[in-house]
Amino acid sequence: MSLVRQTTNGIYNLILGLAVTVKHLFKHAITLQYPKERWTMPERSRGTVVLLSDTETGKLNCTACLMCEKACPVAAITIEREKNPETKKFEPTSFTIDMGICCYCGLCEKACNFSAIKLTGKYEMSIYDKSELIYDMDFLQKLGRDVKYEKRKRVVKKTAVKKATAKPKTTEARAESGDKKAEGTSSTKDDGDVKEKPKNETEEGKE
Amino acid sequence: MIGNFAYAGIWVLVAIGFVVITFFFARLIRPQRPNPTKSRNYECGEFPLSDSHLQYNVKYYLFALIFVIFDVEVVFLFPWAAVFRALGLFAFIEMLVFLAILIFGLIYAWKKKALQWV
Amino acid sequence: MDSEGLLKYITEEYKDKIIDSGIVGGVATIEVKPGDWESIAEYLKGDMETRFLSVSNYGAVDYREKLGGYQLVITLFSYEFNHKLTMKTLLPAEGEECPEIKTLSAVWPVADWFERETAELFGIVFVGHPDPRHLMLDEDWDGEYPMRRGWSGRDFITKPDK
Amino acid sequence: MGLAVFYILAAVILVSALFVVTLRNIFHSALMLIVCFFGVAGLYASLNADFLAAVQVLIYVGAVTILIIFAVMVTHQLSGKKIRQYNDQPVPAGLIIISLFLLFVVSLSKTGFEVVKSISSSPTVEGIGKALMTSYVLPFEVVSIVLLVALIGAIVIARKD
Amino acid sequence: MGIISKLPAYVERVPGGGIMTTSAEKFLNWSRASSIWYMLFGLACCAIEGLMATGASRYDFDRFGMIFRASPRQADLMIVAGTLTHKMAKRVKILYDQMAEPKYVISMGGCANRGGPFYYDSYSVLKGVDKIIPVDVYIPGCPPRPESVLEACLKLQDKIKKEKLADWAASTD
Amino acid sequence: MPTVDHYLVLSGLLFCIGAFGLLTRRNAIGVLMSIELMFNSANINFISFSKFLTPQALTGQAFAVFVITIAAAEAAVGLAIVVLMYRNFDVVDVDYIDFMRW
Amino acid sequence: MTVKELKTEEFMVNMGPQHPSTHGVCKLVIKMDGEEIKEITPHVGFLHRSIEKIGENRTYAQFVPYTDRIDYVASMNANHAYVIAAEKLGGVEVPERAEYLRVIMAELNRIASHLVWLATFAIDLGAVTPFLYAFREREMILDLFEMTCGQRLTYNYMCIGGVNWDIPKEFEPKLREFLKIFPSRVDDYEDLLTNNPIFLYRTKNIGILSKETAFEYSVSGPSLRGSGVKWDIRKAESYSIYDRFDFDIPVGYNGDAWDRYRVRMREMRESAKIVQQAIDGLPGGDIQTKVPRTWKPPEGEVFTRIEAPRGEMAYHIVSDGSTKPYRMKIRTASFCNLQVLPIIGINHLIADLVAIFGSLDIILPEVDR
Amino acid sequence: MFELGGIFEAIGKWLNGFLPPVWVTIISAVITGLAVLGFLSLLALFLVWWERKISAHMQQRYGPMRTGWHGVLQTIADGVKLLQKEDLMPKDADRIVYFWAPIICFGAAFMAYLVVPFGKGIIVQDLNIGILYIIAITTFTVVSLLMAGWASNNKWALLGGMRSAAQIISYEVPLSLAIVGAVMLAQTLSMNGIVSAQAGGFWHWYVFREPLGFLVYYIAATAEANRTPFDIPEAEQELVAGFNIEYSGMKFAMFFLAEFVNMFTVSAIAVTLFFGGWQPLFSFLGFIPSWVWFMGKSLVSVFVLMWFRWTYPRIRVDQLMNFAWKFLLPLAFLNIILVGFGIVVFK
Ligand code: SF4
Ligand code: SF4
Ligand code: SF4
Repeated sequence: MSLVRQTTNGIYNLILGLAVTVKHLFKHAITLQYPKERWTMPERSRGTVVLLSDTETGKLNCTACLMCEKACPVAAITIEREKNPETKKFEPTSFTIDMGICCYCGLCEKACNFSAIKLTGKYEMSIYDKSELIYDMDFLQKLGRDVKYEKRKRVVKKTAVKKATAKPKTTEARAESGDKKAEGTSSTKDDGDVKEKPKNETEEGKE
Repeated sequence: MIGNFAYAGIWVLVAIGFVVITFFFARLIRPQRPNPTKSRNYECGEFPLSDSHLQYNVKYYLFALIFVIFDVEVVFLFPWAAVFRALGLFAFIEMLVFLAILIFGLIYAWKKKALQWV
Repeated sequence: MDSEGLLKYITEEYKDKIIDSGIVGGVATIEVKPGDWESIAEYLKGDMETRFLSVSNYGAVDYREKLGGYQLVITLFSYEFNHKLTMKTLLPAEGEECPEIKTLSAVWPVADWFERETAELFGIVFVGHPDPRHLMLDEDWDGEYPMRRGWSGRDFITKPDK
Repeated sequence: MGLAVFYILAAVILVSALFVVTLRNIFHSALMLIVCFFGVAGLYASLNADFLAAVQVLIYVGAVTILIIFAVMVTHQLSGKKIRQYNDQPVPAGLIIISLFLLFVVSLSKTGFEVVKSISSSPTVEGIGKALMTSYVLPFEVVSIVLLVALIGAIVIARKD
Repeated sequence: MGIISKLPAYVERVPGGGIMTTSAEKFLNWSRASSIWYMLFGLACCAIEGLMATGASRYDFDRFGMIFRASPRQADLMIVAGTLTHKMAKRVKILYDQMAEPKYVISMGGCANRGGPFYYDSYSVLKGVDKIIPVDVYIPGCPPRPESVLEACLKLQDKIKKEKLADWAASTD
Repeated sequence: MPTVDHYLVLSGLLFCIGAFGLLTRRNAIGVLMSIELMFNSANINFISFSKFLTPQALTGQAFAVFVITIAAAEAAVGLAIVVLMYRNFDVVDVDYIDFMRW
Repeated sequence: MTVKELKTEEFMVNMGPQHPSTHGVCKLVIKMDGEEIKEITPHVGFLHRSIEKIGENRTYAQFVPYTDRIDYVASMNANHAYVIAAEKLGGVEVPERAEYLRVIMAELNRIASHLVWLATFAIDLGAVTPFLYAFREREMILDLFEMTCGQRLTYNYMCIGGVNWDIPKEFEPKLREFLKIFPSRVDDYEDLLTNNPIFLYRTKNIGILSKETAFEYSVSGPSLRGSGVKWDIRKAESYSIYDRFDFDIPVGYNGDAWDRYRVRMREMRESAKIVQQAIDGLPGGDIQTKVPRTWKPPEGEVFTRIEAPRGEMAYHIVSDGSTKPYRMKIRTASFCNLQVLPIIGINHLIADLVAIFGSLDIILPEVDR
Repeated sequence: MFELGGIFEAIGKWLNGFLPPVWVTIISAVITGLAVLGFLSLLALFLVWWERKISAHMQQRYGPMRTGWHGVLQTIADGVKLLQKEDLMPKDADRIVYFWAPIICFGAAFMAYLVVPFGKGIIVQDLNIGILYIIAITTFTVVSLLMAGWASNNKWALLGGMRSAAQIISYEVPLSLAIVGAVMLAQTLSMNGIVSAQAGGFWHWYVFREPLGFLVYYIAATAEANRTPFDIPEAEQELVAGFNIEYSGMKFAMFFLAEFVNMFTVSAIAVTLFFGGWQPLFSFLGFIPSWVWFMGKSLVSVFVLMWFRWTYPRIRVDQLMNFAWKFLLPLAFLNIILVGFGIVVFK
């Protein structure tokens, strides 16, 4: 008798499995059609590191205080600085980040008191040539140009850190800025209208 | 009659021809860059530990053995099935006897654990 | 038993073998002589009051600068009584020397890999280890012990002090 | 046309059969055996024995050679020591065989067969089925016994207990 | 054999031959670009993102015609996803060598690019996969987002689409 | 059209090849394969006789089915013996077994 | 006549380092007789990244990102293990809210980690679809993480003294929504697998790990609980604030692959329960205690452990009073769990080895570090 | 009007007008052969795409999207790419055997279509041993897999080859026995004969006469076509890729093609034997061309095979054998006896 029960049980469960898959066959796909659609990146997104410039003057916010360099766990940041004879303040003469070893930890952003360095939601940074992995100051500044942010107050108490907000543009930052690395992104561009997709309000919502 | 099977014979040639022509065509356009590692056997990213033309375990063999016997039996079933209705009960009983003997064989094999994968 | 009780029990039981004892970071800790390393391990495992059937952690610390040797640290643990004990021993060594000690892999099979790792990284020889091959390092590693302090070797780049 | 087909098939059969008995690698021999059997099946088909042609493929190719290949893999260490494939008497054996063949041809030339003009090709399956169920009932049942015995024997021999 | 690599030179002499070769080239390149089978081979954290998450429903490699093959003989693309230790590097080299031409490599994540967070103070990490095998596309990130991987694949497709018959079909024997 | 003689000569040749293999092979599996060849040559005879001598009765064909059956049974048992031989003596060499006289 | 056992040639074969079912770079050299496994020798270290060495050369705060890489499937738990150890070393108090957030994140990550395990386990057994379903749910968790800390895999979320980011305001509704639909999704997986006869055949009585072996090899986590040992560090040695939550510790009976599967499936539900309680009781307040930039813990050593998704994860940190640890030894669950594979895997077929390996839930960076 | 059966006859007649019969046979055989080859290639292209789409949608993905409309050109791209792939042969491989294995594999899959009735009058050769012919010719698949496994000189390949050989032969017995059931009902081995015997509405289909036989057949056929849950030979997670592990380029493509062709073959046989072949559901639906019925039914059957594949885990190799011998085989015997009784009693 138990054999019969086992068999019927087995068949029932086999059919149950089939039911699950066929149920999903008629559900909406949750796939992001990448080059055409993109997620709206969350504000805190920790992608490519950029240097922020002052919105009015266009100058880098960085005061070359070297805090980020010290904080970086992988020593990806190298800063050289010089004292500006006029203002008697330090200014970075070269600011490179080795994106080949950066681990996108965000400690540099946390260390900087001048809202000068930030991790953004940019992620389309693939390249053909390894030497381009080392981002120099100009490039970092270029990347940071369209990044919106709020100048951070000198935070005394470290609680409830108000984050600089950033709304990354979804289109190719690099292709737009038309810089040295712009070649070879045609297929990402020519897909026409790029839709922005909010992250799923759980897939159920779409059915 | 011979015409029927001539088709089969010619189809053999057509199939082989098709595949060989595809291979040949592929040969024309594919690259060929051999290197010593490439011509070694693949074994999950290591060089093989030993030659693999090795002597294999008996377990599959027993199944093949039993299979031969039952395959032969199937051969007898087909002509019987084709004329069964015309011959009626007698043929059916005959076949029952035939089947019974072989089912006995199956049961024997079962009991002897020849069907067991040990 | 809580840590103190355990410590008390053990120090009383194995008085003659324990050099030092105390509670470090909430864990009962004893220090033994390298010679007693294996025998006391066996006792601790077999003792019905302690029943240290499992090893929670097992490693070495390079204390050559401070204490003149390597310290082996093993944290034992009992599922039954839910108590743990750290046992330490100091293997005196100078410079590039490789100190020796009896293996524990016969007492706890799990110590096997821990010891292999420690052996290749610190250069401590575990006498009687059943399988003294490299565990983590390449098969053709040149035989130096990278976890020793101050080691440097093939394309090893120390993080620049910025 | 018929003759051409015959010669092609005969060539396939004989060449592959020769390979079967001469190839060093026993696995290759087994594969050549398949070719030979397939050729024989073709021959059957050309002789109006369509059922037998299918049976030939089914049993010989599908079962017997597979079994042989399995046996090769079970018993044969192709990698290790090379088992000698031949004994020392190919020449005497060849002579015996040639004389046997001559004898055969001579006797054949002496024999006359009453060839009946074959009329139409009737479907053979039904014919064989009827024959099995009527005139050959006894052999038919005996076959099942033979198969049973073979099965039991083979299992007894091949199993280790 | 790769005769085709020499073909364009002859065909182009014929009037209209240039168009023929370019369109044939286009077609062949298109086929290679849109059917990149990647090798199922992950090393570390990046493999979870680059191979598993990208292959899963949300990002779906299959949309690009990319499916995984476990055997390097049938794979076109090796995604080096993760930290490459010296011990593993040898095996990766073997695997790469065993792949059938034409083959491509994407180096994914900081570790594969330059050693990543293990660049300093690590005695066992190889600092960059390009030291052992040629790389076509680098993706910075730690780990890169699945979209970045898709973007790199698009870049790779672009690269493939620009290839010349003579380059990939030429044989060295 | 080929005549019955054609088939008989073919089957004779096949038989001889099989016999040759039987005599020269030392590998027991090789011997079995040769035997299968000889079975086949017999079957060719049956069928050609069936076609040319008794086209209506199908006797030859029915017989051939039996022969195939026997051949299969023989192969099964024979190969089982080979496996047994291999198991006991670690060889599949017929000469060697003959020498052992078991 | 005595019939000798048929001598078959045992052969060695490399399974890995590139093999679909070793989940990364593990190499098993197996000795096989036919399809039966006679001996397994695991070779590890293909992912040995010398994290312990690196730990000696980073400040305490700088090491947090590296903990993410020790167990990349459950980075939050790995973070948690480290910060607890460091805090204990330096005697740092953690604000209430931060503790709650840590628990929420750790438990969510436990679910995510089990989902990855389920996905790979299912695919090991040949069922592809559960893989994609499990990853679908995992993406939902990753979304939550991403909106909180900006990364999908390497979170660097916890810091010594609290957590780095407070949750954004969309977090809570999303989380509640996830918690609402998650049980039904688990039901889907169970429909596909749990009682499927094929699945039962493949996992029942396969790779039985007895309690004794489990103790000897210090197996921990769900693999241990599958053998019927009710042992969970969250309860037994309650760290953080786990004593405030009400949850069960699922255990198995036989210690076979199916039991380990069941334990993990039920653990996912339990974790969801904990998250529910934590989010309901989430207090306000600070998320971080101020820790100086150059943080120097006092000289001493500390040994702490937590229950990571794969079992016990422990840190033994020796401090010499400077900004960098003197020695950091990391004990991970997979390192010990993998060692039982040669014991429980033999005399099974190669297909079973795959199932057993999958059911142990080994991830290689944890073994190699 | 849309019946295609007449076309072939017309071509035959036309050829007969000016050629000797031998040439007519050869030419028409070649033409039909090429036509079937073309059909099979298209079919395989479609099936591969379809499988990818179905699996994708079952998993809430899209599947191929970027080559043509919803990726319809995907398989073409795959094929052309495989054409350009380097062809590898390990140096220890058995060259000749290695070369012939894919040919035989594909050939065996292709040869079966000699007797498949695609529609009323659309059958290349209605051999009167039709169904037996298919069983016989497909045994070459086993041989080819063994050859591939052996020749590659790779342990995984060898394991895969042996496994698949053992699997296919084990399932062949219940498969043939299930077919015997249908033959008993139809009293003929010819494929067309079997289809005609089921004429006149769906209740005449043999699936309703011998449901047990159908069950046995379908399970065994799933195994014969190497589909999950019986896809042991190439079990990715265990054997990396099974017998074709060393094959690349076109040779691999042939195995791949053969797999999908085989899948359609077993479906076509299932339809022919148990679902009335090209017969319409009701006789008044006869205005729909017969080949549409046939293709429709076969594709449904193929869909079910795919559905299985994307739902179930894979069974273990010993369980697979046990299942064939200890469960399916007795069931198949029972089926024959039941059908025999039925015929004797109800005549
Ligand atoms: S994100 Fe981290 S690793 Fe990268 S530059 Fe900033 S601190 Fe350094
Ligand atoms: S980026 Fe910020 S922390 Fe770094 S040097 Fe500039 S101002 Fe200082
Ligand atoms: S780049 Fe980062 S995420 Fe990728 S493997 Fe390296 S450490 Fe892991």
